[in-house]
Amino acid sequence: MFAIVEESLDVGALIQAAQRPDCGAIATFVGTTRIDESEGAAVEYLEYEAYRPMADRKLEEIGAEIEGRWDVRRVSIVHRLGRVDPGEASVVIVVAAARRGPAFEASRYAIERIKEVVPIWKREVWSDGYVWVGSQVGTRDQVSGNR
Amino acid sequence: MFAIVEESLDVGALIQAAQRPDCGAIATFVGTTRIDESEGAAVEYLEYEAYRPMADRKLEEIGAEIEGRWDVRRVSIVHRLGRVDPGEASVVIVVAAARRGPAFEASRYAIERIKEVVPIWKREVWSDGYVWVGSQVGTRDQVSGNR
Amino acid sequence: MIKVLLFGAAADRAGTRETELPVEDVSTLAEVWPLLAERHPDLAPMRDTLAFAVNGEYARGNDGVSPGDEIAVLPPVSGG
Amino acid sequence: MIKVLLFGAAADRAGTRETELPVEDVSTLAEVWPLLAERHPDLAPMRDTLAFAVNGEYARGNDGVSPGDEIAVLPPVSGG
Repeated sequence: MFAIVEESLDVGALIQAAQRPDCGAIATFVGTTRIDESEGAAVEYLEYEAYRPMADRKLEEIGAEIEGRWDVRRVSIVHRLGRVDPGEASVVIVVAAARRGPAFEASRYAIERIKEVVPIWKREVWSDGYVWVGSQVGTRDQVSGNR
Repeated sequence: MFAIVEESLDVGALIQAAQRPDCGAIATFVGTTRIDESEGAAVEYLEYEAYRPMADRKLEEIGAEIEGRWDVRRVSIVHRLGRVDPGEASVVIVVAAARRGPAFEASRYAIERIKEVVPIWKREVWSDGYVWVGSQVGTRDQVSGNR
Repeated sequence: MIKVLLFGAAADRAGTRETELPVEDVSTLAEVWPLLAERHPDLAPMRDTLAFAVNGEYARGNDGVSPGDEIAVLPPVSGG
Repeated sequence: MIKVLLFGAAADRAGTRETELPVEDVSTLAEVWPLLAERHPDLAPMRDTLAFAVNGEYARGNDGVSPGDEIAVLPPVSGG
């Protein structure tokens, strides 16, 4: 299951849906908003946007890549858009496999590929401005695009 | 949190408890009962037993090893005992860290160490007998201890 | 016309999320950039960091562009 | 007396999960095995696969054993 959603992610339900009698292992990755701090300011929340439907299709392509490379039985990737508060999940990856090796490797691969090819962008909203992660464009004084 | 319990495991709650504003990544491993098949028979369920409190202490030691080796903020390992039916979880490992690399590595390490040092044993109950995994002792014809 | 969508930092710098280009001015993706940078000078410094998509798939400068195509201006992705 | 606990396949082969040994017969862990194997001959073929714990910690043959100790006979662990 591959989805991009606006609402909060139900990690437990996604894992439960991957519990299958032909699998012995489920590896999961959850990306969450972390409060970063620098120069006396702190991240208040993250805000994600996507180029859809390209982003949806790229998630499915990652799933197909994984199924071509590892013996896995179920791959789910769900990414959230919009505002994601500290501690909340922005992405959940669930891989179920007969054995643990492929499950671990595939879940790691999925997050690395998401960060390489899926057209989703995050903006860190700090107490003193915002910055587009990866582009260093924004309204914070520290941002290179503002210098 | 390190625990050995008799009841079914609530994976979602364990992950939720690991969502923290100082962490950006949660890597999780869930071990589940897989229906294996051979010689016309199939695994019906697994049954786990432990040497307690040594097993509890070994889980805590694994947690301490992980905290000594990686920058992680929270490690939870919960192992279930007794009968675990197909698709159900026997073990849940949750590692939250600021960054994903340590979370992935530590969760993998945890399950490998559990399988090395924690005094827990599982019996596969097949349609035609049982076998103690690792010892190959049991009542199935295929078991070496019976030949 | 050719529709151009802008995302993330690119939308931010351009001050818009969508614009249109007259089709007679462009036949390859490479010809899009000078027109965009002229209209939105604040985009110019981002050039080396940007990727592009044509109709929802990553594309390169010599890929063709036709009437009705949708071009997307993609800053470095940062999902996850 | 010294308490001996057996687990998993070892309990299965021995036909018991717990037994006791007279303390005067053992002063090191190595001396436990012959007594156990004599009482429970079906355990004997497992010898090379077994580990032992004394009072809840893995122990080796030359580790001492004293009255009141708890010895555990541990087949290859298979948790997870």
